[in-house]
Amino acid sequence: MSDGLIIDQLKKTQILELLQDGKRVDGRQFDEPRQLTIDIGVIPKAEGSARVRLGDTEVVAGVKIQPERPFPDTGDKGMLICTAEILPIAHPTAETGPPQPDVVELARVTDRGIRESGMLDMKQLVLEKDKSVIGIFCDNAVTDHDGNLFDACSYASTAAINSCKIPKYEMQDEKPVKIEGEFTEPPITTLPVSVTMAKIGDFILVDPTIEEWSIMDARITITSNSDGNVVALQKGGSDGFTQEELIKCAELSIKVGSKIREIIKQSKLRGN
Amino acid sequence: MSDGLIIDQLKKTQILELLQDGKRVDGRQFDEPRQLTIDIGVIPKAEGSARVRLGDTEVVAGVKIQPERPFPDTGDKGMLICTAEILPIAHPTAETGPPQPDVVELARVTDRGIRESGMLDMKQLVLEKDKSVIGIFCDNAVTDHDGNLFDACSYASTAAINSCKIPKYEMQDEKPVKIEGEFTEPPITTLPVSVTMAKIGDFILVDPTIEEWSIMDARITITSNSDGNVVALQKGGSDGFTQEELIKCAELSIKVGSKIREIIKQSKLRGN
Amino acid sequence: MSDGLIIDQLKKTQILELLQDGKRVDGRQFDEPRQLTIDIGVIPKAEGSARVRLGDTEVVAGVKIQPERPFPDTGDKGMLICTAEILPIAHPTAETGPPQPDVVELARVTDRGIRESGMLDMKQLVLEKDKSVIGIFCDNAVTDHDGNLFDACSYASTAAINSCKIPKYEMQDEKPVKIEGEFTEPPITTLPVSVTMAKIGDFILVDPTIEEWSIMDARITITSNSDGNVVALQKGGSDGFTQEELIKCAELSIKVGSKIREIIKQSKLRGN
Amino acid sequence: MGGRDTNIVLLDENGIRCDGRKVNETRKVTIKAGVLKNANGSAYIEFGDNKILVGVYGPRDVHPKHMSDTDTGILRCRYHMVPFSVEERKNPAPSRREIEISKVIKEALEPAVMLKEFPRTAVDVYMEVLQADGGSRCAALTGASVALADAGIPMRDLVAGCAAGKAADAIILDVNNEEDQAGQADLPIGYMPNLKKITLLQLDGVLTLEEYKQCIEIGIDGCNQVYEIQKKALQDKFFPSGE
Amino acid sequence: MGGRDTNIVLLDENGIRCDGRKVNETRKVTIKAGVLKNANGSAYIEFGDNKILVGVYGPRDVHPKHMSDTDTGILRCRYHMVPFSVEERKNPAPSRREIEISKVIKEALEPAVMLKEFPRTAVDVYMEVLQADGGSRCAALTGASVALADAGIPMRDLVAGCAAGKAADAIILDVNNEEDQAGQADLPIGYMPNLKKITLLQLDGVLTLEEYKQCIEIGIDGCNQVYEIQKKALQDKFFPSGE
Amino acid sequence: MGGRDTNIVLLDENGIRCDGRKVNETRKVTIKAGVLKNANGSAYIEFGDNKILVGVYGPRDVHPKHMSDTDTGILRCRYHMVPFSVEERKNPAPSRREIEISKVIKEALEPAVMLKEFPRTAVDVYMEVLQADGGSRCAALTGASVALADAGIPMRDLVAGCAAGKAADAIILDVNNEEDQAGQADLPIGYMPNLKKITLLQLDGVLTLEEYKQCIEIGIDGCNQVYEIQKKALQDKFFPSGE
Repeated sequence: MSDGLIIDQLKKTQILELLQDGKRVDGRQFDEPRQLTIDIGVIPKAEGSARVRLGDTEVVAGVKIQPERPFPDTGDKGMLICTAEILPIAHPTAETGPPQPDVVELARVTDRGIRESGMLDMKQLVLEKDKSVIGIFCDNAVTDHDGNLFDACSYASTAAINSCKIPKYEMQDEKPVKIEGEFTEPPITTLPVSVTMAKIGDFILVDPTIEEWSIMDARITITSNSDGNVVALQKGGSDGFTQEELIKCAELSIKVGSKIREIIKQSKLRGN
Repeated sequence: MSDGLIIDQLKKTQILELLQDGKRVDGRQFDEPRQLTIDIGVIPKAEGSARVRLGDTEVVAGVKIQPERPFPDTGDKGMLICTAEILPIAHPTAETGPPQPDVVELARVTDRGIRESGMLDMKQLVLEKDKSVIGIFCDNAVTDHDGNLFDACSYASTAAINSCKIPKYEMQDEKPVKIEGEFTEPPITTLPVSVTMAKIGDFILVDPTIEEWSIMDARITITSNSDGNVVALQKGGSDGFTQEELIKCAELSIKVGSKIREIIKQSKLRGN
Repeated sequence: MSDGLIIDQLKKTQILELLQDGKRVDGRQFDEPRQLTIDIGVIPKAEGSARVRLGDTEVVAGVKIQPERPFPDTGDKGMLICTAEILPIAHPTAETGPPQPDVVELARVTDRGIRESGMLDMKQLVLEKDKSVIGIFCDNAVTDHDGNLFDACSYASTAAINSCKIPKYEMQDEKPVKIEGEFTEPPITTLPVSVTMAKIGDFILVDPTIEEWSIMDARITITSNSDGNVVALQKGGSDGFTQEELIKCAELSIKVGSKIREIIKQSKLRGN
Repeated sequence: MGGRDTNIVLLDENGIRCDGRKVNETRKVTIKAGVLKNANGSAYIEFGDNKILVGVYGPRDVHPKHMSDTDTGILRCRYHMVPFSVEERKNPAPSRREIEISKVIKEALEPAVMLKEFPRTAVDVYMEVLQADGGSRCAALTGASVALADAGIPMRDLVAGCAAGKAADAIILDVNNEEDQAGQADLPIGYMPNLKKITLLQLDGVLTLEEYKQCIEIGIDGCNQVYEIQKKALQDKFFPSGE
Repeated sequence: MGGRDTNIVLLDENGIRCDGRKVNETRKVTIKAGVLKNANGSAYIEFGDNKILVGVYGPRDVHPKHMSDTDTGILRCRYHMVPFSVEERKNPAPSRREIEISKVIKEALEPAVMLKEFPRTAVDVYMEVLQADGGSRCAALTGASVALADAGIPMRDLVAGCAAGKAADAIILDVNNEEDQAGQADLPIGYMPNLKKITLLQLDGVLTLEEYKQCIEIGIDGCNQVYEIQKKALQDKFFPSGE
Repeated sequence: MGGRDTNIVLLDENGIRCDGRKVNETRKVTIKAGVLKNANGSAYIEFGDNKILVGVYGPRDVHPKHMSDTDTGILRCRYHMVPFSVEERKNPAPSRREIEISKVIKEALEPAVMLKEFPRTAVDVYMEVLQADGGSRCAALTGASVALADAGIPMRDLVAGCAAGKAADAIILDVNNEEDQAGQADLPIGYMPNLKKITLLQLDGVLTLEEYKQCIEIGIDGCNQVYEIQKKALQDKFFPSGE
């Protein structure tokens, strides 16, 4: 571990020197995310799906939709759950077994970004109040890990939910029965998009690679919606941000997010 | 571990020599428990609560009350569950993670002392037979550990349950509905009180400290009720008791227990 | 581990030399299973039970029968679940804790042998369609392990289920109520019997001991039914079989299985 | 136990219990030592309707190493019920009840086992309840003592187990399942007859001080009876009547 | 939060909140340092209706060894709610929410702790929520800073915690439970007042960029107020007024 | 399988199956080697509607050390289904079915891998089923062989997988999901075409001895076809047509 630290120190010094010259290791601008490719419908048996490649990071999201019994206090809304796991194929250090805290955080931040944005109008996903509602499960599987899984999972989830088809159900004898072959569009209200920024020294870098991630001082993930509002946020890492940096990060997130949102929209048009 | 054992041996020799002179390390009589302080209502949002300090051992008990669906064969009685956990703040050796056998034993002995005494008349805790009953959950959190957690959890549980308020429920459409602001007294029939004794050599010591605990040969926890009957018992440790010792321990438990019971009663009066 | 391997190599060489002379370590023929003893009814409180001794391997199977709510898509059939565990008394290497992959395989192969044979006519085990069905749980406990647990569990399960008594239930107020003292025979259609063979070098040995098991190249478990058909199969071990070997193994399994089936039938007659 | 229902007559007008016994009579106990091939020691005990198989392994190395003790051997005990041992099928994972009973039995056996004779190592005692009745912890403890002796583990004494209790207002010996469910108190006892020490003692239910004393008295009597059966089992194993 | 129901008046016509506070007012905060006997450092904090006990152990050895670091100490944090701390009784096993909050608090404390001063060892911070209200993570973080200082762990600064948020279309300080449930946004903040760095920041809910800026502004104000109470608690412990 | 319901016509009067295939025809199989950046070797396989991603790591060190073997390398395999891969969303924790299939695939690959060439180390094969159809274990095994070869692990042969079975009283090749659910028998096969050895074989369902022989015969034919596609995938990776 000590050896690892020395190498990390050397790498950090090198990366910092480059940053002082205005350069990132892979030649990107500070506020430039990596190449983003989104393919929807890659899992045809799922009700929605998307494969996202963000540089060399790859995530496959699949949406499963099924009727659920609602919780006692939320019988007038559908259910929405997003998860994330790092598959062991994704990286030599990825572990099988119960999720480590970093994976729990990844899943919860992904879920929060979708949920808190109000992306779906959950009131439209009720089959019969207090009896049966539509449950939407969006699971993200990280298949290749080159850093910034937060954003890759955010884009995969948003693209998969945005392009899903909701099977039609009718209540018969108090039970939901699927009407084969009939679907409705999901009640989308906004498209949430997260942008993650690393702080290295005094520099703020959009969409850090795994190399930048390993030596960053702190990070922040800010999710914005179609109206340019901030809807979710998560600070991480072993340093802090100044007030000015936080405002700059929010502005960056909204600016970069609007470009990403276009790519997500395009992916649905191309997929249909 | 070997080093530990040598120190334990030295400590044991020293404690035994003192005992032969009729003295305990902290100056107490053999049949004298440590200073006991009980504050009730320390967790106002819980339906009942108590903080117990027994010497430097501290436990907080909280009572939560909610309607429960009864098990098929006990539809004519309320539910009562007591638990105990040693928080990691309580001692450098306390562990997080699944409970070790000693914590399982602590929880089960605490539960048994309350349950087997018939402290609560469970028949009075039925909302509708076989449909809905009152569930009483009394959870003990050990916050500082200086030995004899059995008794500290016993006193905290008895004091918290004794002073709890039971919310009123009415059955509406076969479902229990809480009547805000209305409460009833718990149906208390007796106040169970445990007294734990350590056997060190041929000496029987009431309420052992963690130091005495670490070198004792065996221990016994005997719970008595308001009528001076024995209602629960647990022997532990790597030695046995003679028949005479067991009778002496029961007598001691009843005698010491009656004083403790008064302190528990006072705590309720003071709290109201 | 290296030492272990050297001993294994020596043992293998020795066993192979014997096999080339047509001999097994314990003097059996290649196609000869060990002495099989089956006692039924050894757990009188269970609805069915059997103790099987196959050489020095011993298994006790117990059948518990209780009404169950069926799964949504199988409301017209009873439920059947077979399990297996290796008790820690069975062998110095047996572990407590969650089952290792080899125990999971043992349980699933045991279950599959019974289930896929259609041993029980599950359609006859319905109390009320979609509401309540008979659940049959057959648990195998390995108490002494001298190899070939697959077959010992197969025989114990078949013998225990074959000789079980199904309590009578009547539906009252949509709930199943047991009629004390009344039983029916299980709806047996066939008696599945597995035969496990080890491949060592080019030799195929029926019912390997733990010693043969430890040095075998591969193994195969083939279950046949009363009609002499093949109903379940599991290949294991770190080598493969030729097409000809697989046909020979199936023939061996049917031949040896028919003798075992007679012993299972006799055990029921003797038990009644 | 205070409020448990009872529809059965636990004690009739002639002082006969629901299973035909007198108040101070134990159920039938049979023990066979050395019943398993692989275990270093073993015993099979039937105690009323309890059927329990005990296997002992050790002294053997401890993994991980730091769990061992250079000054003494350690005893590890597991009381476990197989799924079909009880009325309603049991999940095979150990319950909190089984974890507690394992600990109580361990502490009941430790005074009898000369642990200092095998430092750095562990002896494992596995008790498998194949069929459960009232008093299974006493039965398991009784069988475990025999299995430890069968394994040649040096011991100061055997530990014999038998419960006393109260049902239908009478003090009774060796509480069965119905008496445990519908009775007033159950006091399981583990006892070393030679050393005259009680090494296991628990209580569920309500007893006056006087009743408590009577229970211990009668329970020790029961343990002494069980002890004779334990010795017989070891004699039959090591000095079979054929010799 | 966008669609949460609200039946209560979160803000009345006079700008007074449901618990009587003004928009820029924190709840009552009291902190006592050094409340536990065994822990190396400790603090008890009441932050509104939050009641949280924090214990710190260390620096101490790390097991297993390979989890330690020869160049630096490590900080381990556990945020945990006892079963009776919330409205509906909580399972004692750590939830995913508790795991995430533990990680977020750890990363909020790390910038303040001089980890390099105790290489090869770990400092454990255990936060036990005895009674929960809105803002329990900020309260736990605040108490943890005091407990670390009480334990004598070398620190660059204290971290003070306080949430900002939005309810009834107003920007408010120190969001309580009702405002968290029925409000529009909750932005918990952890702040080092001397170093002027924000080390904890999360957001649930919707804010315009302008509102976001206001929230951070008002939140830092709140943290500065909390910081004074932290310093007072340490002063009371180490320089009691009697001296 | 004996009693499974069937509402669909598994085989029509012209001998055409429900998905349009003849009895001795496999589904469409496509394989691409080298699809992951981080893994040492990888493959993506579509086998009918199965979509499976396989990543191979190693040979690499084994932790804990005592799990390694100084005489031989070890192979570790994990067959895993992602939550959205099946009709009803699956819990991400490995099921008992996945544990068994992982073991069966491991033992099907071991005869092909020259484990002695990398003593003390392990090779990990992770198979992730993104979309499941009938025969996913054969598909995963097929993909795993290609990924192992892509990683440069020394191998004696590739293992090709394909199931045979019985539906509508006919012996069929490469059982799909409907035929698995409503059919009479499913016999998954793993085969090393050069060494002519069957290394994976399981059976669910009822077959006469004669049908069993036919299934093995036709199954080996299927594996031989799959083998050609495996070789092609490796050729495309290592000798792309552009050269």
